[in-house]
Amino acid sequence: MSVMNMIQALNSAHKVMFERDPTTVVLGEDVGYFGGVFRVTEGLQRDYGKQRCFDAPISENGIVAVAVGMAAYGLKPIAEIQFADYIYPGFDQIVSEAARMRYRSAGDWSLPMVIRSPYGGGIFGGQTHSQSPEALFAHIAGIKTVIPSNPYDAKGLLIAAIEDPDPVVFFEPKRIYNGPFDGYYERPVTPWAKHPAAEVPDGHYTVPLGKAAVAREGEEVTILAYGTMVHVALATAEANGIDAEVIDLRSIVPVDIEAIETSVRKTGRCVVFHEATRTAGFGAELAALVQERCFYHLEAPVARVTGWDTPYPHSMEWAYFPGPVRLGLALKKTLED
Amino acid sequence: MSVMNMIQALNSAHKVMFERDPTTVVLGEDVGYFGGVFRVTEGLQRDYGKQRCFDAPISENGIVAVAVGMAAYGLKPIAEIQFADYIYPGFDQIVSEAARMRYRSAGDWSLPMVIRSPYGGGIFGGQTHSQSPEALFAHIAGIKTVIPSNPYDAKGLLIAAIEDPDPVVFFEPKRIYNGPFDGYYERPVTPWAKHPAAEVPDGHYTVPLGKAAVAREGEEVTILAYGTMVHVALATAEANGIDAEVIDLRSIVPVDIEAIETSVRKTGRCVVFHEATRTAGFGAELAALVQERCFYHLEAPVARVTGWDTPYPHSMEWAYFPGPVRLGLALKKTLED
Amino acid sequence: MNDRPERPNRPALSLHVPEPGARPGDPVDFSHIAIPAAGSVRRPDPHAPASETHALVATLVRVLDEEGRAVGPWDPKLDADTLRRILRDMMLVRVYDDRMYRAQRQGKTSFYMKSTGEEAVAVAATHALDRDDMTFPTYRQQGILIARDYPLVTMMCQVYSNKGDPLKGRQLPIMYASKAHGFFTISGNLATQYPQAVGWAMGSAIAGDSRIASAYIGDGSTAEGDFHAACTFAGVYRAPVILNVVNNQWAISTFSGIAGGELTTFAARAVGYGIAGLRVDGNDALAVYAATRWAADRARANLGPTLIELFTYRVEGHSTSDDPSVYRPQNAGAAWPLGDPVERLKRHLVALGEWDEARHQAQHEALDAEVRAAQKEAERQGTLQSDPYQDIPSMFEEVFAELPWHLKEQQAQALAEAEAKRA
Amino acid sequence: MNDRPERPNRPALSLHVPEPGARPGDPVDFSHIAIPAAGSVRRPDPHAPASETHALVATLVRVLDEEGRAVGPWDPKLDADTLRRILRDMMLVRVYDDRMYRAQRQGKTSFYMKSTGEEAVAVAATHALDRDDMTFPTYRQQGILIARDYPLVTMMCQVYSNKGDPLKGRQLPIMYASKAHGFFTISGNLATQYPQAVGWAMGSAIAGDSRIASAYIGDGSTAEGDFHAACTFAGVYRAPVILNVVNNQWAISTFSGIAGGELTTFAARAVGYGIAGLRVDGNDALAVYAATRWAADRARANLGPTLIELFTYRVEGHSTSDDPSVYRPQNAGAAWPLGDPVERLKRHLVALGEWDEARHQAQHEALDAEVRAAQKEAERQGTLQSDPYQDIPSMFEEVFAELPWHLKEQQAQALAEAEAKRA
Ligand SMILES: Cc1ncc(C[n+]2csc(CCOP(=O)(O)OP(=O)(O)O)c2C)c(N)n1
Ligand SMILES: Cc1ncc(C[n+]2csc(CCOP(=O)(O)OP(=O)(O)O)c2C)c(N)n1
Ligand SMILES: [Mg+2]
Ligand SMILES: [Mg+2]
Repeated sequence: MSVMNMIQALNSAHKVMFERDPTTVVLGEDVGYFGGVFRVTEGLQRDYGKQRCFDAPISENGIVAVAVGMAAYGLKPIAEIQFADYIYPGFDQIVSEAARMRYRSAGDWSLPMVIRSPYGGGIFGGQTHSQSPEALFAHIAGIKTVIPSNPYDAKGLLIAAIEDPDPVVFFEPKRIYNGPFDGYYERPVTPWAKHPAAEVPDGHYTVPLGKAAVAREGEEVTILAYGTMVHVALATAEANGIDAEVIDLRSIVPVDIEAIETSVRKTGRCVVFHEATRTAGFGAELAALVQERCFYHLEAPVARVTGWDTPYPHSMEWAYFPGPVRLGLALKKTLED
Repeated sequence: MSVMNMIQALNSAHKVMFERDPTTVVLGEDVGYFGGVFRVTEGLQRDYGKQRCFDAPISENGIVAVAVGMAAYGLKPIAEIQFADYIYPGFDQIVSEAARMRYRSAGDWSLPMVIRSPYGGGIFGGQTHSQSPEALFAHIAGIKTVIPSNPYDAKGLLIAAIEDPDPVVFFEPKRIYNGPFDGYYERPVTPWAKHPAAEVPDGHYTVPLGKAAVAREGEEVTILAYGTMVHVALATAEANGIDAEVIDLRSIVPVDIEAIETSVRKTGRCVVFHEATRTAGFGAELAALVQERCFYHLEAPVARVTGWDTPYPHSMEWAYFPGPVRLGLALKKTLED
Repeated sequence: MNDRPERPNRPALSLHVPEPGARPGDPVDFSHIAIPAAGSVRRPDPHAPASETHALVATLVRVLDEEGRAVGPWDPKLDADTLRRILRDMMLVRVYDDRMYRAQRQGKTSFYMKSTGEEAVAVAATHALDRDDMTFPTYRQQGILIARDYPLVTMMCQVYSNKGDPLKGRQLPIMYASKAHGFFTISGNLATQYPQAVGWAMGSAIAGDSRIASAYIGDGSTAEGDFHAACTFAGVYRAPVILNVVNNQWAISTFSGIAGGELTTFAARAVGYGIAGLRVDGNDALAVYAATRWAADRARANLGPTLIELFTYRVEGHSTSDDPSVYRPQNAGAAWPLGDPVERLKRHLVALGEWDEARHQAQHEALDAEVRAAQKEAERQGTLQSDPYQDIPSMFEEVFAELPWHLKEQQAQALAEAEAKRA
Repeated sequence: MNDRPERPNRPALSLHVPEPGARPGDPVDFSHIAIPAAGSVRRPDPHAPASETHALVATLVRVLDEEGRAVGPWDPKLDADTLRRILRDMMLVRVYDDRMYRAQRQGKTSFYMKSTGEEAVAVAATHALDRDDMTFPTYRQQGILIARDYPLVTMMCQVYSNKGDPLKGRQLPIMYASKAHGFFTISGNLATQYPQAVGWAMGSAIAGDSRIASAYIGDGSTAEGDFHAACTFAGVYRAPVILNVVNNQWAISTFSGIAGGELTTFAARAVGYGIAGLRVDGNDALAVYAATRWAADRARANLGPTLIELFTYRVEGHSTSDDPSVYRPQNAGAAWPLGDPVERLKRHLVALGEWDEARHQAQHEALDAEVRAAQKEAERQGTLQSDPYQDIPSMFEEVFAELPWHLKEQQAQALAEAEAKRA
């Protein structure tokens, strides 16, 4: 056990897997000697050599494509996309290739590969260092999509993703790399050290893909969240004295439908909460699922609290970010309805 | 007025605009001398010259990118992507560039451009000539997405899209290019000639973006559909003797929320119907919207009838395609609930 | 056109749109095609610096001369059995193509693509590789499977999407896949396989393996970003991969000028990436063999990739969905000055005294009979028209290794729907 | 690693991963950089076939020699006023960069990027274009705006995301945009502007206009598919565009070898596309000017694109988020053998008798005062830290030309939220 922030936990997951499995390989822009712009791959090249961890040309398309090829060969590549906002040049190789390979070859090839990428806003990154494109991947059959919210999960989920026989897109909310940001941006930053989930085993363990966690038990309303928003949800419930049950989905595909149903059946109310733009976001899927499956338990419509349907504006970051005020207003309305 | 199938109507839209507006330009794979693999651009190069309509290298990325550049210059480019399944290499230029240009330049640049693409299944095209990726575009702020269901609308919507000051993704359900397919694949194909919407004005007219049409009035249940599915919905209602109101959305962004609310308030029940894979499809957005806005009018959960969350399999096309049986079962269940 | 300034001193620009030399109705004219004499191109050492190949990218490596003799430094000096095997495989590809094309025309399946005139680029190249090297083909290298003895019946079952289809009816006809035969699963999306091959080769290098990869792409498809990614990564990491460009001069209705073919050769791209490059007469099986072997030796010596342009001609339509007579002169293929790869290899064997017209005829008949027999057997397992692969539960399998809850639910729903349809 | 076959006769492969010559702690060593003498490279006619430039892609067009004389066929023979103007603009860029860097360090904004050592590639090139040609820059060509007299205060307001920011606080600092100044809106996504520039130039050609486009890309970013699309489309349609590659040898922490720089020059890519290519000393303002003018003349004559590699060195860190001392030797930039563009042009003017140390010093002070005054004025309109652009309704504007219903609703919601925050 060590106290780790999220970067350290992700770095530890890499090291554990590099030790256990010689077929694991890391590639991406600046991941080698430098250790990645967020330092997640720090020390890998130094300790395991350039054939296990190396810099890639600035071609997200190429990075994903050669990772596909390496996985087809029999390696377990872990590709870093420097920011999720830059994943689109690799979109075709993810959607048309990585996601389809097992199916179209009827199992002759499978692709145990992970595409990691820092994601989300809250660091004044402007419109091209702040995006949350998870819904685009959720819509693609054949891809699993995972989003951790704390160091313990980050390490366990990343190891599970690396060990998973199918391609996994792994988004790391960069705003909580160093501390569990609760959305109160005016307050001083809390480091992970004070958070129980910063207690991370040094060795191998997994957090299973497709299983949610109950981040807070509650009776009045269910909040479905993932990543940074889990912390915002917890803080908002607290601040407003609302007895919310906060479900940390951890994976969005497959999503833990049991956990969702159990909670919503109990509370009868549901707020879906994410940072991505609203229209056709993953919150739409969650709202659709909840009303399909818990309709007769619902006492109010499922509400969505999300980023706006605009790019992420640099100077108005906090007016864009779905923080405690936006969530608080929606919770109150949902409880009144 | 002439009787036109959808291809002829789309071709006519091009010709009307080529006549009226010398800044309109068409580019795409095989669109020039040959007139496009579906013949939508037939005759344009012959009649307007190679500088107005020309073949492009096989680079969807390049096609979108140079269209962005041409629109930035001041032309109105209409880019054809040969199949919607091949739009992904151009995804970055659409999402990060076309969609963002007006916003990020605070209006200094705007991009009046259209990206047209044949889409959807039902022609035994297998997994890479059958996809319906509209939800991916609906999630992107700054892009309008349009899907016509008949020749009259196809022409009017395409002209509106070309005249629109913002980038429009225009998906053409290829299964209904030649006739209004109702999902009964065992039956002989009906040509457009017999359909009232095949009466198409020869000259200029528009069908406004963002406005739905009531394809069938009804009292029992609302079916929200677009493209090919409009015809399947009509036939299913008929076959099952269900008094469904079928709304043809025509645009999914912006979506005609008034038409949706009006109908669902009236019927109290709603089935959302599309061919795309289900999870995080546009149906999720529709279901979310309907339950958010019509919750207290709903007598049953909003149901989704969609393609499966798998690639589109070649030989099991009709087991994949959301046909009248799938819709019929869902309608019955929704009416019973 | 908005805010166009007045600049009287500047001449007006105009857009150049390349146009092929001949359209329907025009006479076929290949006189602009420069054809160096067989044997005239030097052969650098496979271990030489890449730059030594750069003088060759505008010429054409050719071995078989007009009389069917193998001449010059690129002659791979194959024994007669190997030559006969290559000839037989090419003939088989052609017979197979003809039968399957006809089957599609008879409505037995939805789609087919022939490789007529391009048999050498797949067959001869495959024989120059090790059996366990991995190939990353396009839809036009069915010859690789045939060269590696993939069962004809299974190929046909794939084309028919029937019960015997190893791909469970999921893929469009001709999108074969067989790991055991070193034939990567074909994608409907052009060019994607190219950088994947590079990744596979990088994997082989990382693992300290000795197997190499061989990738194919069409002239038209070189315009995709994937081509650039492949060349860039292959060069940077010296990946043991052969990057073949099959320049058959057409991409559906679009001639290679729209892919940049007016400006230089496709082999010249190698110069820009600083990697080895060769330009080869793709209708000359011996030249194809020799160039492939050269590139394979180089890759195995850890010296990295070679870009090989295989210059050939698409004799038939793009696919069964295409009619080339509406965009190019009829029978352009017959006039192609580099001839037919089958005829040229046949003439060589005959010139060697290792083959004759009678044996050729007999072999053709034997292959025809073999293909017909295979077709019968395949059709016993159904066709797309009569009895396609239909297994509802399987539709949901292999999306992932295991079915998640939502696919299980959808699987059940699909079964209920099938039940309702029967009712 | 699975199913790896036993092949004792084949040697094991291994992956080559390029590595820069020196890492922190190592001595700086640029001895491998070949530097041809100024004036030694011939100058083809701008109307010559592209292939005539191909012999030049491995050399370096240089005009200013070690003594500050302008020599050889590429000397653009500029008058002293133009030379002084270029010098002044480069000096201003440097002073501006220093002030804004400092402002970021003081917490007044979130981010900044300097162009130290690369001033010539933006400034000199811009002066070689017409005022109404359109440029498609990266984030490192602030020199274009300065060369076109964009107001310094407005630039700073953009950097501060304050009330005066013409981009309404939407863009990261340094992502300027100004149509009126022919400066295309900068994207955070690398390389996307490159094929857009080609499209703009195609548009100009289609419209019969005479304006051309000039695009920039970094060495690292050439690996993106957009680079390939740009070169392909520009070549095919002979687009009137200048395709500049600023090879400053670094992409954040990654040296140019990872983009293919170990294998050949970036200018050599021109050979592969069959387009004109030049390789230029990017720290030599006269060489940059001359090459740009050559390419502009060529483009205006409807002869198509030129790829220009501008060979330079990124003297400072990638951005304020970067510390280069952790991945390369300290002060590598100071040892760069091609010197400093400002110093070199200054020496030239001095050698001509058109400049002297005192004027230089006075100009530096005047520019410094100008920038400080501008900064004060800009800061009066706020900084990101103290008083950023804040206008909730505007956040929803210009997503589309008109607000659709859902954005209107969200706008109202955002206003209600702002209200609740105030409460
Ligand atoms: C990404 C993508 N874009 C477009 C297509 C449609 N398409 C299929 S084959 C083809 C032409 C390919 O030409 P070429 O690469 O020269 O190969 P050839 O058919 O001549 O062997 C096109 C445009 C596709 N399959 N994938
Ligand atoms: C598509 C994309 N991928 C990655 C990044 C992150 N990134 C920003 S700058 C940079 C390095 C660019 O290097 P180069 O092209 O050489 O330009 P330079 O910074 O040296 O001017 C990277 C990787 C990005 N902005 N966009
Ligand atoms: Mg071709
Ligand atoms: Mg650089």
